[in-house]
Amino acid sequence: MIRPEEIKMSADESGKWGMVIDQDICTGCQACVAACAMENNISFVGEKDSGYGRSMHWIRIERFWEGEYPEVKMTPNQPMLCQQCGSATCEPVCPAFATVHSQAEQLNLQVYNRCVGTRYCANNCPYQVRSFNWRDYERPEPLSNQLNPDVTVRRRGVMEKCTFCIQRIHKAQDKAKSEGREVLDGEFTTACAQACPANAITFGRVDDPESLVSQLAKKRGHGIKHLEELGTLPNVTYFKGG
Amino acid sequence: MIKRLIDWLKQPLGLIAVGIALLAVFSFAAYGISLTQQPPEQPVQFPHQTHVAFGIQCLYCHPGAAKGPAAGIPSQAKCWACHNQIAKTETSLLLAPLKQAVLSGQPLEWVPVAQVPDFVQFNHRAHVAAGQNCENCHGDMSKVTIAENPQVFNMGFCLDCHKQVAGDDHEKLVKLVDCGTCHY
Amino acid sequence: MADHKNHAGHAEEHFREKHLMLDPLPRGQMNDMVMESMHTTSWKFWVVFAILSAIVGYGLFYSWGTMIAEGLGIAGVNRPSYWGIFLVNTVFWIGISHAGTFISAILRVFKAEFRRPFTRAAELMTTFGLVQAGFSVFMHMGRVWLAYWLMPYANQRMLWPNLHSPLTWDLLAITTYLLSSTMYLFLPLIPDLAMARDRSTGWRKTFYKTLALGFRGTEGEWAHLRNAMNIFAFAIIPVMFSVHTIVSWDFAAATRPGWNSSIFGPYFVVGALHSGMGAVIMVLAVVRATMKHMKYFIRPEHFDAIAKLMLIISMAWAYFFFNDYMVQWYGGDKWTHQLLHFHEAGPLGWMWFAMLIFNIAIPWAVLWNQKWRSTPWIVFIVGFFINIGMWFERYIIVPISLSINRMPFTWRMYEPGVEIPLGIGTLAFFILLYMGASKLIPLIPVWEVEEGQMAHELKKFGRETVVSVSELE
Amino acid sequence: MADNISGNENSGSVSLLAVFPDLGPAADAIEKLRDLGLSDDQMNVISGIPATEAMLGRPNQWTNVPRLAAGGAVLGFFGGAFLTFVSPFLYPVPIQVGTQGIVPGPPTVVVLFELTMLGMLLSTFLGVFLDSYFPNYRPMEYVKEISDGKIAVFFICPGENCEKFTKAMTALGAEKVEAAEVFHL
Amino acid sequence: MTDKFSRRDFLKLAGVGTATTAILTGCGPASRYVKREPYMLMPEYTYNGQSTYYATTCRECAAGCGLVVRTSQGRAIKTEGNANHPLNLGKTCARGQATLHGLYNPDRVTDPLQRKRGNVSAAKMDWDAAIQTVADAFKQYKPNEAAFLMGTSSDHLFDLVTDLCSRTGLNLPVRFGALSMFESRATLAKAAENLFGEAGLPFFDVGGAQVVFSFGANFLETWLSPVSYTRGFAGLREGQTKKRGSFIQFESRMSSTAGKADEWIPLQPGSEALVALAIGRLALEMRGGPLPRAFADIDPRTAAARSGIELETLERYAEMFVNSTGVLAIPGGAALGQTNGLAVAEAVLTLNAVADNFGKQGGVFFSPTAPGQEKYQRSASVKEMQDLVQKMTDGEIKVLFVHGVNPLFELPASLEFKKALDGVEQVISFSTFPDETALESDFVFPDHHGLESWGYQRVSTGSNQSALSGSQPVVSPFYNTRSTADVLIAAAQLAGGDFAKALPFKDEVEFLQEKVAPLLNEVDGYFSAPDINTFMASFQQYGGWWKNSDSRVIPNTADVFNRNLKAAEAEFAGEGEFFFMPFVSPTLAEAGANKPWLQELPDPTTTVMWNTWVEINPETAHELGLEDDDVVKIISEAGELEVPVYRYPAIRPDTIAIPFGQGHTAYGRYAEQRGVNPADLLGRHFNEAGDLAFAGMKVRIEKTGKKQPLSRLESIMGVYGVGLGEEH
Repeated sequence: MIRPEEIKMSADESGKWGMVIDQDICTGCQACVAACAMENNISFVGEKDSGYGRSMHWIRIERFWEGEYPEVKMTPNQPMLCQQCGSATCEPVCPAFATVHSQAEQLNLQVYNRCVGTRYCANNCPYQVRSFNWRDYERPEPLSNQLNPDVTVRRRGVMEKCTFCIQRIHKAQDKAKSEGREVLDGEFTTACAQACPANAITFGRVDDPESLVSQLAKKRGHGIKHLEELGTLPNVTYFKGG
Repeated sequence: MIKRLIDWLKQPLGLIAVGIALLAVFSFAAYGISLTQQPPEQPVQFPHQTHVAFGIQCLYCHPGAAKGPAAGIPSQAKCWACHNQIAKTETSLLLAPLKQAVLSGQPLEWVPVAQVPDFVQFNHRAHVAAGQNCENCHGDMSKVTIAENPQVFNMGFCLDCHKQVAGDDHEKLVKLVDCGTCHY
Repeated sequence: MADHKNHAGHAEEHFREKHLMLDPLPRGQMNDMVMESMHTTSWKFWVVFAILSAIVGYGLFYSWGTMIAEGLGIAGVNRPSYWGIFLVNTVFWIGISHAGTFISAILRVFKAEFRRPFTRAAELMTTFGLVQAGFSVFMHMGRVWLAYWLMPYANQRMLWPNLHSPLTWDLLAITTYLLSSTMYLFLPLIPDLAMARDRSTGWRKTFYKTLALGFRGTEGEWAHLRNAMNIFAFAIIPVMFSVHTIVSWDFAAATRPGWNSSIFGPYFVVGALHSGMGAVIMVLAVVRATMKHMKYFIRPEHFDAIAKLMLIISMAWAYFFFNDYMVQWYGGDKWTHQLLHFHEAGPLGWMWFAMLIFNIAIPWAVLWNQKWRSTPWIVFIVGFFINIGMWFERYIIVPISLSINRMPFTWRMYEPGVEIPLGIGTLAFFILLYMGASKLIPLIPVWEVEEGQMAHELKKFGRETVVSVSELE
Repeated sequence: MADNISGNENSGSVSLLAVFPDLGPAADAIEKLRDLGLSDDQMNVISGIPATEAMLGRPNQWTNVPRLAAGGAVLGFFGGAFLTFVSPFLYPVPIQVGTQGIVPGPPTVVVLFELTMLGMLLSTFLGVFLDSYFPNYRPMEYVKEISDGKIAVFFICPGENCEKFTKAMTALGAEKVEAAEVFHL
Repeated sequence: MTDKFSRRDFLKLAGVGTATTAILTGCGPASRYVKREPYMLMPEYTYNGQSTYYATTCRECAAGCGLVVRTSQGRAIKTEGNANHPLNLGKTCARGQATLHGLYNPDRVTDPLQRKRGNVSAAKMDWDAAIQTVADAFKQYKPNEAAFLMGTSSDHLFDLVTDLCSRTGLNLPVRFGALSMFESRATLAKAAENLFGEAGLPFFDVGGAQVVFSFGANFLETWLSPVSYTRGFAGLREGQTKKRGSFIQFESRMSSTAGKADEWIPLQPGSEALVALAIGRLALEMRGGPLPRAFADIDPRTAAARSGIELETLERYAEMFVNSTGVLAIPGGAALGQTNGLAVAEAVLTLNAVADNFGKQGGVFFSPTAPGQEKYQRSASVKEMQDLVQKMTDGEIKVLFVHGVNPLFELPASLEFKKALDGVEQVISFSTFPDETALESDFVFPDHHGLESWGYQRVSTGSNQSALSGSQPVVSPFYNTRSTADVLIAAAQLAGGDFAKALPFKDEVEFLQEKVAPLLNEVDGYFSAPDINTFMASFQQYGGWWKNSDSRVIPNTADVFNRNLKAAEAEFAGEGEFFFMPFVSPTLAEAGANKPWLQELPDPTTTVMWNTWVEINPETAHELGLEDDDVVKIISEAGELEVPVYRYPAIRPDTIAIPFGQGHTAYGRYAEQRGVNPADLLGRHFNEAGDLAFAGMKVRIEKTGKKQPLSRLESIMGVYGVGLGEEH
């Protein structure tokens, strides 16, 4: 047992893993969405459910319109994914401790096997990035051969969300450890960042000032964090550009 | 009728009968539970102790344990490499399934013994690298034929060891008991 | 008993007609009336019972079973309305359950004498309403078979529930409330069960004998019972308030526009009483109309009294509603404004107006008139509208408010699916339980009525004869 | 305790049950019995309504219910305190949710309140059972008229003088005075 | 990434992984009596539970992006971009990611089949009989009675068939793909030929430019090589030149490419050439000096009037040409798919001359030809396809081999390919999937999926380097399929004679080795090797072979200014009041509809999933009394179809647009009976280069009174304010 004063409060910290997303060069091509689905064994839900707000995308690309024809403009594509908040509103409301803060990785964890499906976390997520397994979505044979063995396959009644590809984090850490070194910046990245043809997504250590994400954030300077005013301490920085 | 039955059951003899019935139910349940703990039927009654006695290292057949998440079952080619040089292979009834499988090119269908649920991401490599011996979890293979689980692989088993290994190192403890270390 | 009649000998005839308490019958006769009301069962009862059983079987158990097997996909919940009618019904049933406690505890504490004949009828609603609330909240869980994980016990891994979560408080509060309201239903029932025991044979005898626990009515038994009932009457009031307050915190504690409001606690409590009183008056009207001898026990004066309470509560609800609306309208951020606008002008804007009409306009228009208040069918209709209105209120708070959040890209309407049979199933189950109970449990607490009749007398002040009550305890 | 005095157990004495139609005569009867030399713990009143001790002129009934309630409340409070203050620290590393403290402030109050109330109400309920020896299905002295509103005064006459007691009771308006029927409840 | 050699004996792996069954039980209790099959023979480099990575080439389109496929226990788990590959530098598009859903699709053709045409049911055959059938077809018919219709990938099979045909006198194979139809590649090549004297695919250095004018080129979606052009776009924005470059798109409908533009100019369809020339002329006038012949005839005022663009706007753009360096103009997409497409292509390419960017950073180059390739080989234009169709209809073709293309779906219905098939005695399809054409074939001899196949693909554009992208099987074949190259080789051997001589190979790999052998002598390669076996090993390890240096070709621009340019406006066929604009779905493209996760990807502009929609300007919809999800009938001279409305705010009021990609009648459970195919509306109209004038139709709209809710990811309330109630 340890004493409460030893518990780190992430409010005082900057988080560990973070992302920088450049909306100016995001073309909305959906490569990240597909990559995420393939990496993380995300179910597809079919036409009816996906049109009824039940699609399981862990990352979605939002776009709005400004102005009227012919002066109409598409707002910069905005990939929206779990912001891995430092002070996440989803966490305290789970009655079963199924969504908790990882103190080792400073991520929001969703522990599938502990989830009982009250969906309170999803209601309380200001970013609306959690998706719920409304059914046991069919994955006809032999599609299951594609499933990533590093990621749990979720069944009905379980909440899920972007994990910042924690399986890749662990794999990289394991590899680094086996080689007796620290994880290098850029040694691995999330599936979305890896696929992005425009390199609009950069992933890395935000607590390391030398990392590419920190450098990018510094270079671009005027990044925004969504709904920061709610005090959620999100770890994804957006650059609108333009 | 029912009243008479109840009255009879209140007799000492009836009480004994009730006791015996309850005992039977409990033993049946216990037997059922113990059945689930028996090592499953395997295609080959693989004698682990014989192989260990020959001085074959665990990692010779299960090399994945040192390299990655899964220890793995050896390929039949690996079995055959030794066994086709052993005369007993031709005669032994025990080895007939192996011979048949190799010759017919059909894989043997082993039944996994040591398993964690799918929502647990277990990595052998990290555990071997941390100095854990195989028998810490899988028991002493020099004493069993078909592999058995000496303990149930539940979260308590994992966590107890993790806590013990972390000791006073707080940072290590945080890492080792983090939900996200195993569940994602 | 005859003495009491003599005491009242000077009273005006109409007082006796009007007041149950001034129209005493011998205890034995009242006992017989209550027993007879339980024993008399027409074929209509069984027809209704069978229909309701079928509805419960399909609506509740079959539909729920299907939903457990197939997942919540067959319901209408979606992103962003992760909670749908399930939570609407939960709040609604917890609201209904507030009436029983309000009547039997608060009115007992304040010695409102008109409560006496129908405390039991109201308490039954509390317990049965909470059962439905439990059904509704468990239904909405994605993996209800693991619901026991929410109980405060340490599992094999020493994982306790998260005490930060309003849902955990909810579970504790609802459990507390369900247990205590059941106990509070049972304690005053013991003497009546003893009475029924003394007057029945066969399986009913066994049933009542078992439940009466061997109660005789010795001084000690009465003293313990009285003490306990007093403690309950006082202690269950804060529990009742806390339950609905905590239910409101499920919403108010969330960082959502429209929900994050500090007035939600009392607003919900008053709303609960509003729908609860409406439901009590409906139940009483039905009981009075359908069960034998109930016209003696439940009289227009009781409807009058409850209806007065309804009017007051309706005003209080209007006050809290406006209070919430005003603050959100004035100080809310853009999302809150969007939500308020959506409530009124969105696709279900009619519901918002219907809510105001049913909850405010109709009670205010009808219940000021004593004659109307005293007419069971009129107050029945008012109660019905209030319940519809309050259900709408919860519908507006849960799925409609969930449709609007801070991510406009995800806004979406909610269309109920299997929630409808499930919801109807809970309603049918509530009625079914109540019907069953009305045939098994003395609906009228005879000893309380007798006690009240002993305490009441007519007294002359100058030329005027007035009712006077002695404090017996 | 008065509830449990039983003629059957005191061989040589007789239990009598005098049934009165109303409170007043019953109170008088108790006064009379006292005059006739019976102590308060040798008699009891069985009634269909909660007649208070004051109405009957009886000493105050001892009841443990309030004390048990208080005890239960304390237990409940400690149960709540265990959940809120202890259980979060039973993990190897306390689980962190959001940036709330390991022991959150206001939620603690909620949990403490609910569990205190639960403890109190449960123990009150159990207190009735304990104090009244519920459930109790053994044969007891009883007449069915009691649930019809009659007041029964139950007393033990010390054997030889029973006639005297019966007369006194009848004089005071007892509808019947008889050896207490052992009633299989 | 670990680089591992693949070995032939890898294919002999019998063991399928352990984890599949375990994973299927999901979060539930692990099933205790799972069976695990060990490898029969485990490759040395494999460890249980560890992933092996194989480099190969994506076959979802013809671009030829390099992939690294993560496999585990013999199953392909994830595709990732090959970071060494010069075309995509480690990146992929969504289709490349979803290629696994093609590999493990539940509806693949599992065995060789014989069927009565049009029947869904079919009899299974064995491969010997199948090869015999092919051999018989070779022998039975005269050489000019056999025809090969092939898709745009993969190139090695095309080479093999070309060798076979040229050595035996069979008709040379025809290549076609709907993507190249919508890209109007023939037009682009023809324009380049006219301007620079050499047919080839121009390479537009978007990344190095500062201002990009795109005339309809949807280079961020499916055009030529979307992955590499997207990288270029990122370069434009991030400013390789330290300045955020601007991007102006001329297009009647805002595509997702146009959505990224700083300015989207919804010009009058068909006036692109006018606009390009007008800008050029205005720029040249500002710069002073004599007007070259190319720009002499254009009147900017007329151009402004005809295109609906303000003259001031054109002048502003002209100023950009004068004042900026690195100005680039790209012709493409629907602008070329009009009757004046060639004129547009020439005008826009000529506009680059005003910026004088040929062969310079941010300018126009010729794409390097792939190693071993003499000159750019383009796939057939629709006009050339029409010739083939005519020959088939006339009964000149007796046996048709189809591979890698689904003409019944991809060709406009007005070409009547179905009718033409009736004139062919024997149709043999090598389709992996039960697509429409396979359903109308007599035989289906399924090829492996791309990830199970050997091969190579020439990178024809998008890369600075001359590159040959290599394929190798990353998993053993999942079904009883066989490589078409192997089938053809075996059939040729069986047929004997010229056929056996034409393909004197043991198998496909030997053929590949022969084809890549000349690269052994090339210098400046990414790797070199002393012998062919070592070379092949590296070829597999790195996923191809490419030159290290920039091998783009600078076009010969001597005559560019001095040509007469026609500033013709497009003609539109049909009576309707709406310009019809079909466009390729950026997520599905021509062959993605069978992959469930591609169906579930929201369209970048409309966020619609799993269906087809018609985009109509909200104003127009209002006038027509149409709401979202109302099903309308679109009628062209060639056909009609019913499709739900999407009120799209960024489309000209006189234009409607429908994505191409859905509307399959076969092609597996995820594609069938879903949406409509806009190609059904296209008539037989061509531009001067023979490409289909797919954007040259006019159509009518009729209400049907039906509703069909479109599945959108976006909220119609939150994005469009529909259903939120009137404003206060």
